[in-house]
Amino acid sequence: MSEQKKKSGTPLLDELEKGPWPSFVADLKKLAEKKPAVGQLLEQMEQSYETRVNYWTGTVLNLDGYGGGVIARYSDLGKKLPEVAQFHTIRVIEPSGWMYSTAALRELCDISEKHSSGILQLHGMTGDILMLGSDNKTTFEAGEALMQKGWDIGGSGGALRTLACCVGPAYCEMSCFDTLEVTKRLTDHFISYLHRPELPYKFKFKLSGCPNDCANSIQRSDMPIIGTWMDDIRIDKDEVAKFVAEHGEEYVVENVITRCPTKCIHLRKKEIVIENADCVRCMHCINVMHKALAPGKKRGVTILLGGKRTLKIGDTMGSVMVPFMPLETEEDMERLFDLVGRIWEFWGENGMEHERVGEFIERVGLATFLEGVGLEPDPRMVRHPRTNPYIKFEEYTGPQIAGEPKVAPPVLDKENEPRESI
Amino acid sequence: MSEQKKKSGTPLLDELEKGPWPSFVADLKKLAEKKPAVGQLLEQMEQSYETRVNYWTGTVLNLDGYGGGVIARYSDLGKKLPEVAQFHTIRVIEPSGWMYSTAALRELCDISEKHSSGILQLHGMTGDILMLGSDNKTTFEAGEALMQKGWDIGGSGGALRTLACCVGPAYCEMSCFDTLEVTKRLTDHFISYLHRPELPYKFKFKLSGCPNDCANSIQRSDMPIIGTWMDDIRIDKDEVAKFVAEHGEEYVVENVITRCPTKCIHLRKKEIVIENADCVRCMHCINVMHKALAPGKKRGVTILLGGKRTLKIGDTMGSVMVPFMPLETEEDMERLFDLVGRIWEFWGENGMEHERVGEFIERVGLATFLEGVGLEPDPRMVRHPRTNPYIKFEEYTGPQIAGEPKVAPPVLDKENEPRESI
Amino acid sequence: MAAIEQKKMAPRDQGAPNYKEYLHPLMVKNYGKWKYHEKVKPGVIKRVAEGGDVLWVVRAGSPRTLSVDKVRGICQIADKFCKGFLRFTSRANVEFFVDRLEDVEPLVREVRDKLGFPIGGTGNGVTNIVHTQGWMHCNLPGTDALGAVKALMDELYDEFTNERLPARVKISLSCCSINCGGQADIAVNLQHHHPPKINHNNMQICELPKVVAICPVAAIRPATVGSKNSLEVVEEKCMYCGACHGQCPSMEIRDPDTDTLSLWVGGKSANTRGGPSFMKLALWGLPNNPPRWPEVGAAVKTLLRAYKDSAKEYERMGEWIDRIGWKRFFDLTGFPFTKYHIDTYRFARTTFNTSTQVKP
Amino acid sequence: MAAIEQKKMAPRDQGAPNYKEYLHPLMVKNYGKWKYHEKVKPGVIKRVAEGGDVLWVVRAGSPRTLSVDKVRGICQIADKFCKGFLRFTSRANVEFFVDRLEDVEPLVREVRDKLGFPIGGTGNGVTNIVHTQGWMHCNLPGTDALGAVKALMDELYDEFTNERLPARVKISLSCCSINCGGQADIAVNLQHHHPPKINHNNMQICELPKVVAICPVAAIRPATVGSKNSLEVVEEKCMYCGACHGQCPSMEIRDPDTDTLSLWVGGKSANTRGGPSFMKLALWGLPNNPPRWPEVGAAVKTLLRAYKDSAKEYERMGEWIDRIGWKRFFDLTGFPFTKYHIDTYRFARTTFNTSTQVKP
Ligand code: SRM
Ligand code: SRM
Ligand code: SRM
Ligand code: SRM
Ligand code: SF4
Ligand code: SF4
Ligand code: SF4
Ligand code: SF4
Ligand code: SF4
Ligand code: SF4
Ligand code: SF4
Ligand code: SF4
Repeated sequence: MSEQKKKSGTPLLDELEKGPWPSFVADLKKLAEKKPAVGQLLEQMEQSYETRVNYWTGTVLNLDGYGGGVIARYSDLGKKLPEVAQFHTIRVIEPSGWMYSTAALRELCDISEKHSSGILQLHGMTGDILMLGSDNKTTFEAGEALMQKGWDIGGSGGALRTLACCVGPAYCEMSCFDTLEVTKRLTDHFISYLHRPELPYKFKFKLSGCPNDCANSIQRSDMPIIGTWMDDIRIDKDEVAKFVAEHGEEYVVENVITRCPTKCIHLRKKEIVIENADCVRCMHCINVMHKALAPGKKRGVTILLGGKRTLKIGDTMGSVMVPFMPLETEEDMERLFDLVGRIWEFWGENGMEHERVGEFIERVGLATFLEGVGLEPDPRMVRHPRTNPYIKFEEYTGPQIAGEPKVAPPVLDKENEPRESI
Repeated sequence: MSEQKKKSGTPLLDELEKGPWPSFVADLKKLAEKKPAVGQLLEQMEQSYETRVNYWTGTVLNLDGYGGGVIARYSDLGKKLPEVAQFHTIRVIEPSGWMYSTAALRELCDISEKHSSGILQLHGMTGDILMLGSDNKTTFEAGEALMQKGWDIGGSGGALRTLACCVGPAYCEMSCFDTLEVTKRLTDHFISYLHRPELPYKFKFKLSGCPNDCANSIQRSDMPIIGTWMDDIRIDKDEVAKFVAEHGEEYVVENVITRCPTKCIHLRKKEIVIENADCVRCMHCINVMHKALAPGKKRGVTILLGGKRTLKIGDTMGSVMVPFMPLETEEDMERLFDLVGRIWEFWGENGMEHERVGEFIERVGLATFLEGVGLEPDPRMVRHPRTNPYIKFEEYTGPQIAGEPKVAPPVLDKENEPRESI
Repeated sequence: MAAIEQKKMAPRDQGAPNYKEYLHPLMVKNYGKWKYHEKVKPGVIKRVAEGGDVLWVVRAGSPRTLSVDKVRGICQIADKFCKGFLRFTSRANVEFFVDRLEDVEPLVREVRDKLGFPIGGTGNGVTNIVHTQGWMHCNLPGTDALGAVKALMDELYDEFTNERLPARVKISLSCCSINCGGQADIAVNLQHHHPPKINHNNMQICELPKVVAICPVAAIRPATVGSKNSLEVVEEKCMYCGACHGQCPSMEIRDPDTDTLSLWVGGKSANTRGGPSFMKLALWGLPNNPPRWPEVGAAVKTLLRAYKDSAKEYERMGEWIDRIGWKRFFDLTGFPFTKYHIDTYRFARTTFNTSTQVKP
Repeated sequence: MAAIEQKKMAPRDQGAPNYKEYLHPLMVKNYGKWKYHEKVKPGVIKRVAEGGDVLWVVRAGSPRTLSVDKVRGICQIADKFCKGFLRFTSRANVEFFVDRLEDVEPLVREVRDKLGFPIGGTGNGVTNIVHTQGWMHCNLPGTDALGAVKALMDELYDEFTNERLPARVKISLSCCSINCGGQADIAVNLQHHHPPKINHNNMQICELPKVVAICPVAAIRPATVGSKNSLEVVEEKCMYCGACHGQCPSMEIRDPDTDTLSLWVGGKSANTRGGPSFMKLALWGLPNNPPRWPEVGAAVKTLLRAYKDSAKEYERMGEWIDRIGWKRFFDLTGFPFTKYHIDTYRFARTTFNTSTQVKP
């Protein structure tokens, strides 16, 4: 494809070379000079821009022995654009916190340039390094090259997905646990589930070091693990005094005191007083007065379950399964592994195909789910107890999984004693 | 029945003569001395206390030409206790705000004593005067006597129910409209619907003079009508100063400022400042500082729809239909009558038997309901817009009533254009 | 059913009584022109009109179910002190209107001595319990509302005559889970433990389609039992709402052996602060124990004690719990949190805690 | 589908890369011992460790889709100023680590000049838009996420390089209503206007049972079309979720003639204050208008202007709207409130305003 043709060939996309924000079109047009597939990719996109029709058809391509991690695409325009007839994406597990040495990044670049189209997406929404543009043959070459350098492939289908976590202790003072380390430990421990589709459907972990949830775990992962603390918020009185002096009391009342969701923080005689038993660890006061206030020292995580987006039943967010547990020692990690194992077992046995764990919980009921995975009901798992009297007491009906009662109710169809009647 | 027998006959009930709270048992035992039916009523109750079984069977008894207002009961123990074999309750429409002259009350007593058991309940949960204990014959005598004195009978079955309202302008300074008068006007205007079952199911109005909702309208009536205002909260600066001096600034911050649901009230330089555009008229600040603050002067009502209790679909509360309208002039009343008429027509035509209006709205959808009754959608009708993308656009599907689409979708089963494919 | 004897009467749509005739003269004069009120003491509120008129309103607790003689006793007092006018509140209390301060105490004394009614029910205390028919009149009750309320008010008497709680406490008590008593800060309600039992012998065939239609979860279907047309309940669908029982007495949902009483907390009608809210299950399994239901009294008192100790001023029951969290609520009251507290009904997901907002 | 060529490789479960090798030396030293941070200017945050070490973190906006040469350009800068270490954020921005203050400005200049990346994305501004594959790679898109984001970030460039909004604004843009982009303060999403059209010719019979099973409202049923086994959609049940389309390409839910874009507002992950919240529909019917989607840019700017003018400090988008109320939101933005904004899905009732809490 000649320079000439490429230029005139994508007039619509060319519009995206304008403007101050860095242009992927400009970048890829340059790349197209050495990678013809990229030129044809832009041509196909140009046609989509004209017709508002998409030209990719999806299918499944497994890296042998891994079961997933490749998103395979065939072009509907493959006859016209043979270079993109097959144009797959490899999902590569990223380092915790998206931390890199330049050496590592350059390694990825080399592999991408050699075995693929030379396009990287840093990073996919799940967190992976996305390597776009290999065909049925080069996908395996790229995979092999990656693995030889110690990289590993991410998940797809009914499998665990690549984990993601916030920067945590690497530079953030809010962090209440070691997000980077736990992410790596979980990945390595469950790596087989990441590669082989053994679950009813996809399962994502995301880890945030504190309730600010910079990893978006609560709405974008099946198991959000979020740092928190259980003792008192630490207060630096001098810094409080400085803050109050600088901003004034009214500012503090209107921006800190009144914003506390449980009204448990007070400004009394220019000092901050917190009723820690009522504090829900929302982070607001700490965020605003971050030099004066800090999370407590008794730290750990809250574990939730069931976040996902819209498909089928509308968005769900993760909801509390373990209100608080420490996550520091080897035993803590074992407890976490064990919990995950129990959840996958129960969901695995009773979940339907394509049923995310949040959908499953909703179908069988939270209480039944807790019983199934061996967790004690805790009022912190719910906003509030039920508002309706429709309780299925088990003496008579048995717990239900998938709509079937375990125990036949002994009272059904029992005859009343005849009553005296006029 | 002898004194002797009565005493020993109700040992369980007798336990309820003890204790400081006035005892209905003691009162009724006295009444039983002149009203044998009351003695047998207590005997039947005694048996229920022993067995925890109820002995009333319900049926329908209509006052001719009225269609409702009598709750008929037959005793399962009628052979043993013939005096209560038939033991009906007449629902009598109470005066607005449960206001009485002693003359009026005495009239009721006389009728009850003469034609019924002499038991009055002041008042039933819906608001009626309940006259208990007439039989198939005396029910009609009592009804006739009541009507001759100008009283009227309440509702039952698929009919409008007796209205109820708070004391309002009669003594309460919070009142934003004339609850007593509107209650009477609505009753009189729709009196035919109160007497004749022409609706899919029961329909209740309750009216409260302000958002404190002392009539419990929002959760216990199909159409709550609640007073409110749209201009600024009135502030009496001297009384504010007094309150702040008396209680201290911290008290004001912790009990008024931080309790405001929209954080729109401030204490600035010891003065109360309210951002009225953000105020949701929740009454809290006014209630606490009721000498210093008062509802504004541009007054009217918010009209809601759909409150009821648990049966079938769990509790529902009324939800906003008319965010604000004045309710003072004759034209305002006509607008209200008209709105009620439109609602009853649409619900009447499309509602199922035994379907309360709140259940109906939920089944057909709020937007469809609004269209059916001719109300414009207003964001104040909802807490927030939808969180899911599942919109049924009408160009293709038509609005739905009772699950049936009005318009056949033109795109269904349309064939795609064949696409170029590898 | 026995044939019903009827007497022909002409239809008259007379409408509501004319409340205007029943207003105290000071109310007529100051209608809509009241300026402020002041608490004199529990049960006595002073109301001041814009023009300066003063009306004292004295509130007395009533058992609601009254003999005509008791009502006449009330009238006597109103005639003596109130120019013959009085009212009842939305919670069945009686209110007397006094336009001279010196009449307040004598009136209070007569109400206490002659009627035996306590003075109170105002402000931040427990006011009268609203309740339902129970075994006195309804066809559906599993317990007796009247007796249970009497027993409970005996226990709470001092909270009625005092204003020493953090905020108003409204209690309701209902005799079946239909709950004619409504939402309240504390509600006592009957709880069923299993689906309706069907009395196939009594089944009235004519009503079958209606009964089938009323079930919100389509759990009822026609069946042949013995040789008779009858119904059966699909157990795993039924959620014990009792709608069928209201429609057909042979669908018996009550059970004297297994029915218990439940305590619900945090219902609220007022639009104050967070607005109206539904009540939530606090405790189930209280025995239905006439004649004095001591377990109910004990539980309510436990609850009120925790509330009194830990709530802030102006915090209604539900708001208090919202602040301290349900975990501490269960810790403070000692009520067990069980799996049955977790919602299983159609909006269950919306009750999940989808945040890390938890407390120790 | 074409046969897939495969090369046999041994299964290796290598696991995640070792992040420890990729940490800047100051991070290794002060791991978990950071004390506080300070904003230097938009895009530059100073991080101070308990022991006193200081690390400057410089954030640059990236288009996420990068040629290997662009990535190598990033590496060059990191080698020069950052001891060879860098990271990406959860929103695809690049972060450079500098341990000497005097290196900050030269680094900033090189990022701007050599990479063309803007510095910013921190604090109370608009940070990078998270987005999805669009016409570049997915099989389901109705629009192009990459181009729409580029066009939109051009419009919002000054909000990225400044911190002048009331709070952080997170935007996401997704190419189908599955929305891999997730909840955000502002989300742009494709909106379908009708149920799937079925391409009976392409229908792969083998997948029929799976497609029938996946529909959450049981709207799909087998049908014979012409002489072929196929499916049909029960129109009044279908709610356009698109799950069937993901399962079977012949259930075409997209439609270039009728699909539009919608604007959603108020999504939030952070547990701050009211906690996480779902985003809500603000505006539907924006044309899907490549290559620059000007209507989307205009609408987002209108929204941001209203937010900037009227929100208080620390009020995220959804919290601002909660305070001013949705009515004022629609008034201020000029977006129409239509009946389609009213929820019709399974929790619709929980969205009704069951209070008198309304604003003028
Ligand atoms: C590539 C990526 C978007 C991006 O450009 O970054 C993506 C792309 C696709 N997503 Fe996604 N999702 C991606 C992150 C997400 C996220 C965000 C996240 O993980 O944080 C979500 C929302 C959270 C969640 O898990 O629900 C997400 C929710 C979905 C869903 C909806 C699931 C649901 O139950 O609601 C589907 C459809 C499905 O699972 O059936 C889906 C399906 C897809 C598929 C596989 C389409 C399909 O079904 O064939 C897309 C492949 C595109 C391609 O050609 O590569 N994708 N998807 C993200 C994965 C890259 C990575 O591995 O890093
Ligand atoms: C008498 C009274 C209780 C009391 O002791 O005060 C009462 C008693 C009955 N109620 Fe009620 N309800 C009474 C106020 C209420 C209220 C409260 C209110 O109106 O403010 C409610 C809750 C609000 C509501 O309307 O939902 C109420 C909700 C019900 C329901 C449940 C309706 C629902 O859809 O959830 C039923 C059952 C039904 O309608 O099928 C019901 C049915 C009944 C029946 C008619 C039982 C039946 O279906 O046969 C009871 C007749 C008892 C009797 O023998 O008199 N009653 N009922 C109240 C009426 C007296 C009056 O007219 O003043
Ligand atoms: C007399 C009565 C109206 C009537 O027409 O009968 C009434 C009268 C007053 N109410 Fe009420 N309320 C009355 C039932 C109610 C109810 C309904 C109920 O109890 O069933 C409610 C709603 C309850 C709920 O939310 O579930 C009610 C919620 C309020 C509130 C809001 C409290 C809150 O903060 O949530 C106030 C404001 C306050 O307390 O300052 C209030 C305030 C008042 C004031 C102070 C209004 C005023 O300025 O005069 C009146 C004197 C109250 C007192 O007891 O101290 N009244 N009030 C009712 C007395 C019932 C009784 O005998 O105890
Ligand atoms: C670098 C990053 C973490 C990472 O591992 O990559 C990060 C880093 C910080 N976040 Fe964040 N957040 C990051 C994504 C997020 C996200 C997720 C997202 O954007 O998709 C969220 C949740 C968004 C939501 O709620 O939907 C997030 C919600 C917060 C909040 C809570 C804001 C709030 O009030 O609701 C804070 C606290 C604050 O603003 O004071 C916060 C605060 C911070 C602080 C100040 C924490 C600290 O003490 O160092 C960090 C510097 C932020 C800055 O930009 O000024 N960060 N932060 C992410 C930068 C993304 C970017 O390039 O723009
Ligand atoms: S989630 Fe908390 S610990 Fe992690 S980066 Fe954000 S603020 Fe820091
Ligand atoms: S962290 Fe949140 S809940 Fe706790 S005191 Fe601070 S603002 Fe209040
Ligand atoms: S609802 Fe308002 S107007 Fe009516 S009595 Fe209560 S406080 Fe007064
Ligand atoms: S009435 Fe309520 S919302 Fe309005 S200012 Fe007072 S406390 Fe705030
Ligand atoms: S609560 Fe139930 S049993 Fe009691 S009066 Fe109402 S309908 Fe009858
Ligand atoms: S109790 Fe309710 S759910 Fe059960 S069969 Fe009867 S009507 Fe249906
Ligand atoms: S949002 Fe939809 S079209 Fe876009 S990448 Fe995700 S699944 Fe594909
Ligand atoms: S779009 Fe969703 S609801 Fe409609 S047929 Fe497909 S799967 Fe079913």
